[in-house]
Amino acid sequence: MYLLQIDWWIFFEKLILVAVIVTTALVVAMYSTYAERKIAAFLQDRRGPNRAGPFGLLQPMADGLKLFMKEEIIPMTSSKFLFVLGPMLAMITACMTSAVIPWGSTIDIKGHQVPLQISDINIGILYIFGVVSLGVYGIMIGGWASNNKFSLLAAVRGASQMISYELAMGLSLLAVLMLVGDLRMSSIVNHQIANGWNVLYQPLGFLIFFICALAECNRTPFDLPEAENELNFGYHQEYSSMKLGFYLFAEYINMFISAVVMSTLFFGGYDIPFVNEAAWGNHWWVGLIGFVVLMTKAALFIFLFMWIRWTIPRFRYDQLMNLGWKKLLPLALVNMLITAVVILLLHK
Amino acid sequence: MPINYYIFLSLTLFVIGIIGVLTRRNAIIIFMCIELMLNAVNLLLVAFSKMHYVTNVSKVTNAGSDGQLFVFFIMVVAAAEVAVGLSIIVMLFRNTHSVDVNFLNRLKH
Amino acid sequence: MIVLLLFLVPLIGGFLSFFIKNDKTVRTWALLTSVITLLISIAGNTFAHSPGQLHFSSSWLGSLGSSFSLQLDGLSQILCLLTAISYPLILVSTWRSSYKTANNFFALMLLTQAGLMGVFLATDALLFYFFWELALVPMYFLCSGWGGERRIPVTFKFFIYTFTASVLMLIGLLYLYFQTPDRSFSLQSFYALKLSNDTQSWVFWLLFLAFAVKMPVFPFHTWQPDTYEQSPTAATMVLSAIMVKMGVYGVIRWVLPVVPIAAYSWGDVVMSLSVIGIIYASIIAIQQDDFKRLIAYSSIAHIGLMSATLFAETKIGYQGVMVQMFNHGINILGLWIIVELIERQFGTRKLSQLGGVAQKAPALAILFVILAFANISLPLTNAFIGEFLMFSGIWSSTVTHYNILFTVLAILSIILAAVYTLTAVQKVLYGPESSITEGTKDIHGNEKMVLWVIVIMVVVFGVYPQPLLRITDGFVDLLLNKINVAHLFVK
Amino acid sequence: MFHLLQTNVTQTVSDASSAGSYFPVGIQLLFVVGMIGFLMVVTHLLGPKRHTSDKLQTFSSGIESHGDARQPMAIKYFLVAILFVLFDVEVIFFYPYAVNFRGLGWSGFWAVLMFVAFFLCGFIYIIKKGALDWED
Amino acid sequence: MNALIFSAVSGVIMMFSSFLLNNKNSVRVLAHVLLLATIIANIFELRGISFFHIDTRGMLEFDRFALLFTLVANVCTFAFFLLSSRDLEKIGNHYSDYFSLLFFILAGIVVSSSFKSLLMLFLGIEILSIPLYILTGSDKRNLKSNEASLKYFLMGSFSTGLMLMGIALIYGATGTFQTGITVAEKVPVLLITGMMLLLFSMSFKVSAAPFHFWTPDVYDGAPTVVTSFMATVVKAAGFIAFMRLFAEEFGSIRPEWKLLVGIVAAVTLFIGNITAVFQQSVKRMLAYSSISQAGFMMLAIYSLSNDAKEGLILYAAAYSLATIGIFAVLVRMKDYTFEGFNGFAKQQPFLAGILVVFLLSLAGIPLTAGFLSKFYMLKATIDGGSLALAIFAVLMAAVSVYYYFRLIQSMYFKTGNATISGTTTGFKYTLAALAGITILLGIFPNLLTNWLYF
Repeated sequence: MYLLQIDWWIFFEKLILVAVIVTTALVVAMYSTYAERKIAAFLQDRRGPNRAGPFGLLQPMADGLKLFMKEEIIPMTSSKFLFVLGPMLAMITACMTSAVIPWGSTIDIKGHQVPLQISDINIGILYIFGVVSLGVYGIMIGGWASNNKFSLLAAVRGASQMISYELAMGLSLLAVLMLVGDLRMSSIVNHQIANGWNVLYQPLGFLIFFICALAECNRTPFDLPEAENELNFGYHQEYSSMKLGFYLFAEYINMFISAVVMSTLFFGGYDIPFVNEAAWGNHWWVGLIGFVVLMTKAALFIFLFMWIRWTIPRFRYDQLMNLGWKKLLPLALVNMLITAVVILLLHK
Repeated sequence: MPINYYIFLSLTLFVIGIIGVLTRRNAIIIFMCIELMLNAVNLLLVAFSKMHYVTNVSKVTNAGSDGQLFVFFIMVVAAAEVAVGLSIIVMLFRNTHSVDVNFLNRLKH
Repeated sequence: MIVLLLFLVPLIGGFLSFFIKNDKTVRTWALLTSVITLLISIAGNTFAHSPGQLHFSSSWLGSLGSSFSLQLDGLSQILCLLTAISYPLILVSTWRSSYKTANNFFALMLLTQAGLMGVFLATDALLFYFFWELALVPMYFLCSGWGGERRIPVTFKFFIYTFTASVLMLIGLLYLYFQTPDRSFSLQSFYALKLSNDTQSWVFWLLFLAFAVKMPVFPFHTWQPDTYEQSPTAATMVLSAIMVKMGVYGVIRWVLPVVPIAAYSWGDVVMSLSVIGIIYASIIAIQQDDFKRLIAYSSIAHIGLMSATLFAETKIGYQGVMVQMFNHGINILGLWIIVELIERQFGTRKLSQLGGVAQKAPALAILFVILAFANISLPLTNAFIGEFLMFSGIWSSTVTHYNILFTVLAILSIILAAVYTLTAVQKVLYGPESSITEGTKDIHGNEKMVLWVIVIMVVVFGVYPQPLLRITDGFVDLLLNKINVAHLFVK
Repeated sequence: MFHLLQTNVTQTVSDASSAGSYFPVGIQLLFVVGMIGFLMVVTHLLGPKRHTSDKLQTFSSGIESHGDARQPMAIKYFLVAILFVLFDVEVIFFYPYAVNFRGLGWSGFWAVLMFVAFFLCGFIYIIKKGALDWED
Repeated sequence: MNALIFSAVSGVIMMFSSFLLNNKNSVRVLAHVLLLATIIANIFELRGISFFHIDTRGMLEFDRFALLFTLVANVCTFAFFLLSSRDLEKIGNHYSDYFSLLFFILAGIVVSSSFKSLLMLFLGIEILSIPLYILTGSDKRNLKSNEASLKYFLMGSFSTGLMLMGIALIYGATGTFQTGITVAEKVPVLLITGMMLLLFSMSFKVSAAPFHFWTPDVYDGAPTVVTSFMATVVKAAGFIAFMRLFAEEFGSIRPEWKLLVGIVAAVTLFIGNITAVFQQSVKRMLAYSSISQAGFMMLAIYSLSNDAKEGLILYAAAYSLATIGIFAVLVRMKDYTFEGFNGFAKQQPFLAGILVVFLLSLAGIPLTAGFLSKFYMLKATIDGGSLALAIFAVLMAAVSVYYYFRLIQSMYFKTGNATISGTTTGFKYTLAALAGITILLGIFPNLLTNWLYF
């Protein structure tokens, strides 16, 4: 058996990296809920959670604990297996996305090169797309398994919304790929370190991508699947305890990941603006600084998401679909073609 | 891994697909089995493509690339078939409220 | 050129007939066409002897190795003459039969004639096959469209039988085509073939089957009585007077010279079958009450004799066959006319219901009796010449060891023929009048004229057969030459 | 025999064009599935279990639910799904182009322009046909 | 290339014509004009003038065989348009879309008849099949149409799967998709397996037994107009592709498959003919007859000679014209059973006469194109060395006479009141022209086959 001839060092290295990154994502997601409530309170001139711990900082823990301890209800008319599978799938896909994101530059630990990236596969960006697309299954299966008209309707809505925006998202990315000429996440970042951030060259592309990211994460103004006033609670209204928690969590993880992806694709990833980090050498703290920088950028995006949530009202469904299909899709296509022409012209 | 592993894997998938097509009654499952067959082929083509690349890389430029090209076309055609097939199944479902293919026997009379 | 006209005149006349809606006009037109054909045929037989007039060849389907070539030699002459003579007679004698959509009827009749002429003239195998089917298809429509009550299944059986056999013949011809060195369907190339004995055997059966069905030879005859019975009289006349000769013709033209060894080795089998057929058909005929069926079975017996003689391979026999083909056509035509007259007048063909016609219809009686004599082949009738020659032919045959047995059995058929024919004559003409035959009227007009013409021919060729023998003399020599050469080759 | 997946993992994990680079992804998948499965089991064990028949009904704002929820719904959703499949595959075609377009130059551009033209043909067609109209 | 681009663009134009033209008549006229333009463009290419110069990288080769078949297919389609385009209206509202689908099918036919690469074979077959799935189910409210469509779709995709696996295995064995492989003495097992799979899947597509079982149901269930098209032009195209595939790709391993193809041909002939005999509906009879005719066309693949090539083209033309003609009348009949035709000749003598020509042609009676095409097949078969197969084939042809003539009997010799609606003078003249072509080709096949060489 060839497969067992594994270099165990690399196995543990990757395992630790995975654990760190997944935990980070979970923690960030947890505190996103806190941030969401705090920001909502701030924008609405309230105080938000402030009892559990200082400034209510322990509130997410309390919430999580509560979800853990709640009674688990699986409605009689539902499909049991799918009912359990749905939230797990949502969670798994949310956690898997982070695998190809470069969290920082390669660091040197006692002569051993450790990249702060779980895997630098050569079709990184397609991997992200693929895994994100799978997220639809979580929603769809959950809504279907519940056997509740509202859930099902919400799930179908959510699914068709997500797939619709995926088209425009994919097209808007093309222009970035044309600039970089590679699908690997690391080369996208390196290209930006060398040539400046993509957002400078692709403002329109970024805008489209950003809007699509909002829709993909079911964030306001595109949170149609969870439109409380139309659909009770959305596709997960039959869920309780940690299964509900998974759905909610998955959404926040997705938000975090999309913030990271946007930072990586358009805002230089772990690149610090106006600074030439390469000159600092190959120390372990350089990688950490990169990581912090990336997290900062992501935090800004998360803040933007939340700001938008409390600023812009929800779309109507037909408006949503029209925006996605009839405006963003052609716009992204045109953006791609223009980019191609310009690059070809400059190239000659 | 030797190429035979790939051949066996995709043939297995393919045969599973065939058995599914021949034995299942639900149109959607039959349809999924057909997709499974197509994907088994895709897998095999990519494996062969790599194999021919390895053997011919010194002799031919773009050795084995046509196999991957073929996969693209299969994907496109599969997508078109999905579109048409799902439309047909939905159409039928709206008329009969069933996706069981047993009814197909009715045509014989 | 004459050969082409022989085929083209009925063809074009037939096509035009489709568009003539008036009943009288179309009859006249058809008659006119057939008379012209007759004139051309006579011209071909008498004063046209230059090869340019008796041959026609034009390139057609060259890529398939086939050409449009026609030829009027002795064998063709006699059969074309038969066809050409029969048609006016048929048309005149059935002048009073009324047909729905007469234009289609006459058009199909003429198309059949064109097909028949083509079959007798073609010297290219593929062309031969074309004409073979061209004669068959309109005939099918004729029988199915205007026949009796059970016409549809009966004629369909006829068609399927013939068609199946003919496609097998096609395969046989195709196989021969592939054996020719120049990849050609022409008769000459086929004659030049030297095939192995085994090959000859099954090619023989492929080809012979089609002709055997058409003639018909004993086990393949089942379609015939029904078809004769159910077809409209005019079509029956064409079928029995001319079409069955296609089978005989086919054997002479396409089987004997092409696969002589097989013809030799299978000769006994075929002759046995034929002789069995003769006896069998005659016995059945004796038991028949339906006049049409009686004549049908009698026809099987007569044809059986011809097919037996074909494989005796003697000159005298072949001459007999040639003459008899013509004479049998004429005779049976006359008999059908009689049947038609009786059926039209009395509304039945059942012999048991008829009787005492002779007294009220003397002319009919005389003509009927003469034709009956011809059917029994009494001396001084034309059939006597043919049958006598054929008996002598079988008797003197050197290719079979059973020649005497065959001859004796075959001659038995004359006695049997006398039994059934004379019984029919007696039942119809003599005896007590039945309720049906009370108001019998004699024949007159065109039927009478036609019957007289036929009877005159019966008698004339009965005492002076030389013209017919002369026509075929040269051909028979050639034929025997080919077959005998092959026998030498065997040894 | 052809060793397609070279199993010297250390080398191949960092080699992006090798199947070995998916090895860490596999590790992550195992990790994540394990973690989530564990959490599922834990929450299953921790929570109280006091089922009543009312509780096990489907919840729809207190209104009694009627019949099966899985009934045919608006065809529009199916339509979107089907269109997505088609267009998504067309989008996939752009990816190899986008990566290689510098090498393909103008000739490649014209080819892609033609492809885009067909893409647009289909796009305009579905819009004209009203496949994307939601107010009816 | 001309025909390919013309028909593809025509398809797109027809797609949009419904937005620009609000009148069904103008849509129809447009379709006719576009098809005519395609035909003319194709004739130009046959005469050596190609309007487009596109590098197909050796994947397509527009040789005379392909071009001629394209011409035949287009002309038959044109006849189909002339005869039946009005009946397309009855299926549903998307009139112009049906035309565009038909044009796409034509494009698929061009690709599948001129491929030089297995990729193009696959694409051609699919371009041709997928619109057919839609057309089969285009009568949306009719359950039979729906079911036929689903069945056709599932069977078609299944056979596509087989085909792809076959192609993949061949690729594995040879390393190329281009046809014209050369094999060493020992034929690789992958190649043999691939060849078998391709044989099966192509048999599926052309409904050769034992893979024919979908055919009668699908042909019966589909709207009659569509059946008319798919049973003729499309099926013929399948055979052209089949022949090209086996001549060019597997020509070098002929001993491996010859017997198998022979058996398939014989079984197809047998099953098609015998089951056709028992049908009561003319439509189903034609479905089975299409299977039996497929058996005859299989003979061309069995023998793979020049004769077979010429014959296949002729067969395609003869069979398509005759069947399209019969279907055009059948569509307008009230009753599709044999009894429904009783007394037809009395009421419509002209149409009945023409139908007889078509039926004779299908039955293979001389002086019709049907005979000569069968003749070519037999000739090729005997040349290919199997007299037994040829004999079996003609016996089956004799069986086929039974059911074709049954229709003739109904029309001519049985009394009844067959009802037909909407026969215009133009319709009759078009049918008469088709009958004329059938007879003309039956007498001078060179008019068609010579195009292969000059």
